[in-house]
Amino acid sequence: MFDLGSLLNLAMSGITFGMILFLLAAGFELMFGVMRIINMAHGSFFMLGAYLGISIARQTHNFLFGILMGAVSVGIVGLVTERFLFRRLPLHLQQVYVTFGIIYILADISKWAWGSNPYVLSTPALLAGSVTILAKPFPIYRLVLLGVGLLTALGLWLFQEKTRVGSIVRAGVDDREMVGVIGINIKLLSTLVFTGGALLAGFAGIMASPIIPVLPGIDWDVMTLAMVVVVVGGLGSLRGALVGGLLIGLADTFGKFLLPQVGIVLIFLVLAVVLIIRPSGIFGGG
Amino acid sequence: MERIGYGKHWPVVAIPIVLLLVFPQVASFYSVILLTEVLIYAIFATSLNLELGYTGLPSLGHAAFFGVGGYTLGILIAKGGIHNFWLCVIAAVLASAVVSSLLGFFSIRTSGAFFLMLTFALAQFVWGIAWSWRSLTGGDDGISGVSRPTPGLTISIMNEVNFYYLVLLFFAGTLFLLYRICRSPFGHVLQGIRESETRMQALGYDTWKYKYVAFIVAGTFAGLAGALKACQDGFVSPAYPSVVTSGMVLLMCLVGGTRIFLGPTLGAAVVWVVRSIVSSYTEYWSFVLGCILIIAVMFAPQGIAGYLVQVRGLLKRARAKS
Amino acid sequence: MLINFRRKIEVIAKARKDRAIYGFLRNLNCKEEQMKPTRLFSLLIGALFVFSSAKTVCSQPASASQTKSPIKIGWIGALTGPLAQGSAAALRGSKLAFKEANWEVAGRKIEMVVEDDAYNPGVTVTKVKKLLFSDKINLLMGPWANASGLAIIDFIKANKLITVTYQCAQSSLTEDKYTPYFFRSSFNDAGQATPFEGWLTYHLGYRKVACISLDTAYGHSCLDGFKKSFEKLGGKITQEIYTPQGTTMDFAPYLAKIDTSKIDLIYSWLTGSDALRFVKQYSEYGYKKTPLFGANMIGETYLPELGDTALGIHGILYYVQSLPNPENQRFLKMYSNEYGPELTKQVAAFDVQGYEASKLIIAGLRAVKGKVEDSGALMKALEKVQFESPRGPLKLDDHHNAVFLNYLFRVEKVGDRYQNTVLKAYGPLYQGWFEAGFQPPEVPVPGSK
Amino acid sequence: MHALKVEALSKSFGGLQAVKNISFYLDVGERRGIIGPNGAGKTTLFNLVTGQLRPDAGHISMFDRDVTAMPVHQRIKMGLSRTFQVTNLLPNLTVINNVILAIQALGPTAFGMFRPLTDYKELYAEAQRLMTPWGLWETSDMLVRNLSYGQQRCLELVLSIALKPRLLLLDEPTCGMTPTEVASITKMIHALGKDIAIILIAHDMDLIFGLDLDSVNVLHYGQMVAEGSPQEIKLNSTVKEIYLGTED
Repeated sequence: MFDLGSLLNLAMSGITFGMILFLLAAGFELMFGVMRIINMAHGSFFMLGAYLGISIARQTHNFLFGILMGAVSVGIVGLVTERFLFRRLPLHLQQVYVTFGIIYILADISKWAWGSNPYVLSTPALLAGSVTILAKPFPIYRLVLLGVGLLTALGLWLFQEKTRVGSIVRAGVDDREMVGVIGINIKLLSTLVFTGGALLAGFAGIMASPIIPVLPGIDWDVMTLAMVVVVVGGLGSLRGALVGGLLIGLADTFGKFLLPQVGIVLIFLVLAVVLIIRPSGIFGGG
Repeated sequence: MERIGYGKHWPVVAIPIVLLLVFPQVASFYSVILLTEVLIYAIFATSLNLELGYTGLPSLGHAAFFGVGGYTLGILIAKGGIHNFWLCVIAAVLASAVVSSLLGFFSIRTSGAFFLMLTFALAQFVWGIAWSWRSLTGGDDGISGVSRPTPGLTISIMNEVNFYYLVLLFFAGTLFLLYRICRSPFGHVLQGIRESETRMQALGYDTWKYKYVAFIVAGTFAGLAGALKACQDGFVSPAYPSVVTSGMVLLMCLVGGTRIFLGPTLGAAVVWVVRSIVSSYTEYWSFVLGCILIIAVMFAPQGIAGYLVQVRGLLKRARAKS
Repeated sequence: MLINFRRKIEVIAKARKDRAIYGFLRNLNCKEEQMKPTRLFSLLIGALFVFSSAKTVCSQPASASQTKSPIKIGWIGALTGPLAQGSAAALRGSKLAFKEANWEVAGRKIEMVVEDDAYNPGVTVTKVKKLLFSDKINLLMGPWANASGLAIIDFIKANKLITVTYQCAQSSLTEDKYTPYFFRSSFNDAGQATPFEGWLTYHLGYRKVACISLDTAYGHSCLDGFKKSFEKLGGKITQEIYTPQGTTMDFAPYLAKIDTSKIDLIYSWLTGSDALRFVKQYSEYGYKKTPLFGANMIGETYLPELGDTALGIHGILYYVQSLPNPENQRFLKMYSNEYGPELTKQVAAFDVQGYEASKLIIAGLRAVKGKVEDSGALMKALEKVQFESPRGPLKLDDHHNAVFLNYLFRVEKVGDRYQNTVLKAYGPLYQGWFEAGFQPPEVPVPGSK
Repeated sequence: MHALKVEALSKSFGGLQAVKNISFYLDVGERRGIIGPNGAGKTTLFNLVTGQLRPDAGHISMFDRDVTAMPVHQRIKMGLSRTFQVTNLLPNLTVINNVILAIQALGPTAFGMFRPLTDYKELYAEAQRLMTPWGLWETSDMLVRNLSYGQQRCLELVLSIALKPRLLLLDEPTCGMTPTEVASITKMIHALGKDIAIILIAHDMDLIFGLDLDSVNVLHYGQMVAEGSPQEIKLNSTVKEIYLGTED
């Protein structure tokens, strides 16, 4: 049972799951980093992305288009939210409360639109099967997920390090006052960042949907996961999102494998431990 | 601000109390049950507001203590076979005090959004325990058969009206105590911390200590609310400490108004009645709640109570003119 | 009302203009240009109207000659929350039966008040109180969840409220917690259905089984019931794996625990999204060599989503859509006329359970000429009711629990459509049949030539 | 006995060295000004002394007691008190409550949970004594956020005095005020008891010479570049060039 093959297999499952969590948390971290807002509705964006993506993919019979549009349309939702709700709210906490209301609203809208049956995005044939690694079959789609996650991480890193907007984002993460001082349109920046964050959440949702069927209630579960990852990784740091995601992904996988009786408490145990050692998360400043 | 909800507004207190006393005599049986629930949630929300409105600590994990209170009472009655009402309630309150002092120790270090997430995560932990510790909590089946013990004086509280009066008693007591706390020096220190923690430190206050005590007090009263709810339902389930409950009570505070003492009570009434009524007509009740929250946050940062106070101010002004 | 709102808002808006006079008005950390609330308020009101007019308090127009007072039936289920899909299906079924009876029994109109308990037992208690004391119902249908059943059973007893549940399989409700006011037309999990699954699994020749079930009270009692018969007969359960309900995103680690070399069958009681995730990952991770059994796991609702991955999986349940008996065909036809072909494709056990619960009530009421007030007579009548349900012949035992046939089926692809095909039928099954040493005989599948 | 003794104090944020190896001491009752252009590390120095920031290196001792590791509130209890450059009050509380919170800070009553604050008459008397001279008593029922800027600065000072300090740190008490307001603040500082040691951060020289201080330190890029009596500083060449350098 503990042969190398199954261990590797487990590890890879954990990492791929961690990648989903990373995609999810990255958007969350971006939003917080620049706008100092906790987007409680992040799970709802995840859910919405999956629903929209699946519907579009089924209409157009085009897998990639579905994924693309799923993400983009959630980005648009984010844009609208930021533009018409947050702009009018001076306090960060008020914005948090609004995102909280959005959870309730999106939950019912999507229930009204898609009912309460679970939906699965059916992958094209060449991604459907599984390959054998050390005599253990491993789903191809998860490998794709792994690649996409790593690419996204790389992309975000390049964006942050190399582009001007990226440097602003990083600056925002470090010190938003300074951003204001060096004369950057913080409003525009916020809109961009929130849209991007929402888009990432939607992307996570649609990418995950072949493995994780979407149905009502998943928004709360996902929000919980996102929060745990972010708190563990440290608020406002993309590195934190990646490390936190992988850590929770692996902990979840191996925890279930080694001591299944712990069940749902497990990731919260991890969380508690991290917090006792480092109250501000692994990469959290201060 | 300071003045709002304070001062000598005795009618604000007296009239509702009279109404609450006569209510069961005139109203329908079900509305009594509904109002009992509202009162319990009012205790719950007001306790949260000690953190949220007065100390400025937005907690999304307050249901944890509600749950601890409920489960303690439920376990004592259904499994422990203890049928002394007061004993069970006191035990429940103490248990939630202990748990809140434990969770507070970790969460108080942070503030603002960080605090929100941390309380949320810690509450999820409590929920997870309630769900997985089957032998004690019965998992998601919860604990049934929590029969209401008699509070003495040979008064049976199985009768919903009597139970209503008992809850009303607790409600009045809780609000009185919390009101005194809010007006006391301690309460003002909390408000000071809400306004500017660095300033309070510069004045020589050990703010951590004050916040911690506030957190424990709030948790304790939340536990009382949970115990009463368990009594009413005759049942406890993991829904008690769930994030949905935390969200609901946060919603109540925000809708009612966090800077006004009676705001959360008002919010509890509005939210719970809306939820009960709307959910009888459509399964899309949470949509309505969501809209109410957003509208409240955007157009009434002081909540419904805030609006009422303003309207009163306007009336005063109108009278002054004429 | 809307007008009043508007006026109030205008007053306040005006007041905000001269903040200087009233200091405290400044505390509204809310900017001037935000004050266009009339639009949003009307929007909220609008939303309220739209959604409240949406559905569910349904008292259908009945035939002309109406003199007697209507019979009020309360229907409660988990219409929101993780199991909303099943509850909604059951509700459709229940309504269908009453519609069939034209919402009328013995000249008395039938009214139905629907309540949602959001899968929260506490709410169930409140809502049932509301139904009884506020809506003054004569009968109650439901609840859905086992926990909800446990939560209200004492209340039902104390208030002599005749209740017919269409699901709520918690075994003790019709065993040690038995009360004459509680009827169950669905099934009893650990005391009736799942022991049969164990019994049949053994008699199909499987000896070493790995079990995976939900970490909920329902999941545990299912597995216990299975174990009860299977191990008694001499089978061996190599692994018991419990997974959290709904929140298990990834089943890979659980699958990794299963050592396929040591077992000859995997048995699963997962439902809903968990079933979907599990079955998909079961085939992706190449476990298909080991046969997989499940009950609700492969209900027709999920077949379209599962696609090929579910092919060849076996199931043991008391209903599958493809049952050939005429009553089922009639039911499906009626269903499709009422709710359209799309929903009909998804008809599974839940829809039928809702339907037959209503059928039971109607039959009982007919027997007492609609005198619902005479609860004693009504209860006697309900006990005697026997009828042909879509899932085959149905009646109640002395503890008011359904007696029915069970079926072995397999997922097959017929044309471009996936379906559960019945292979064998057994029964009829009483609760506690296994303890009684009863051997369920194989019987011809109802309606088969 | 020294009111304050700072030894080789250093603090840096990321790359930026805000305070570089600063040492000085302050006698009981001594009044010292600290001047220097923006970003010279003046406020950082204050934050280190009060304990809002922890130093990277060096020692701080008050009244011959090492306080380097002591949390803010304990230092306050030892007789330290400060004002903030950026007004830092309790905006949504009334003026009177701001003052009372300051008065009771060191008293035993602060943890009282049952008696309403309004019952503590002695606090109100004390508050009146403190507020009346500066015309704040009339505004006592107003919310602080509704006070004029000048009044807020004045209150800032009153709060710090209410703590009965032995060592008072004033961070640009007059920054951004009209001449008349400056005058009143100067008056307040003059009125302080002679036994109170004061460190006063100022951006402009005039204030320094306005209130005959005993000595002046000049900070530049986190370093102490000059120390001496106001007169000496006035004539000091480096100081001149720093200021000429920064004026335009």
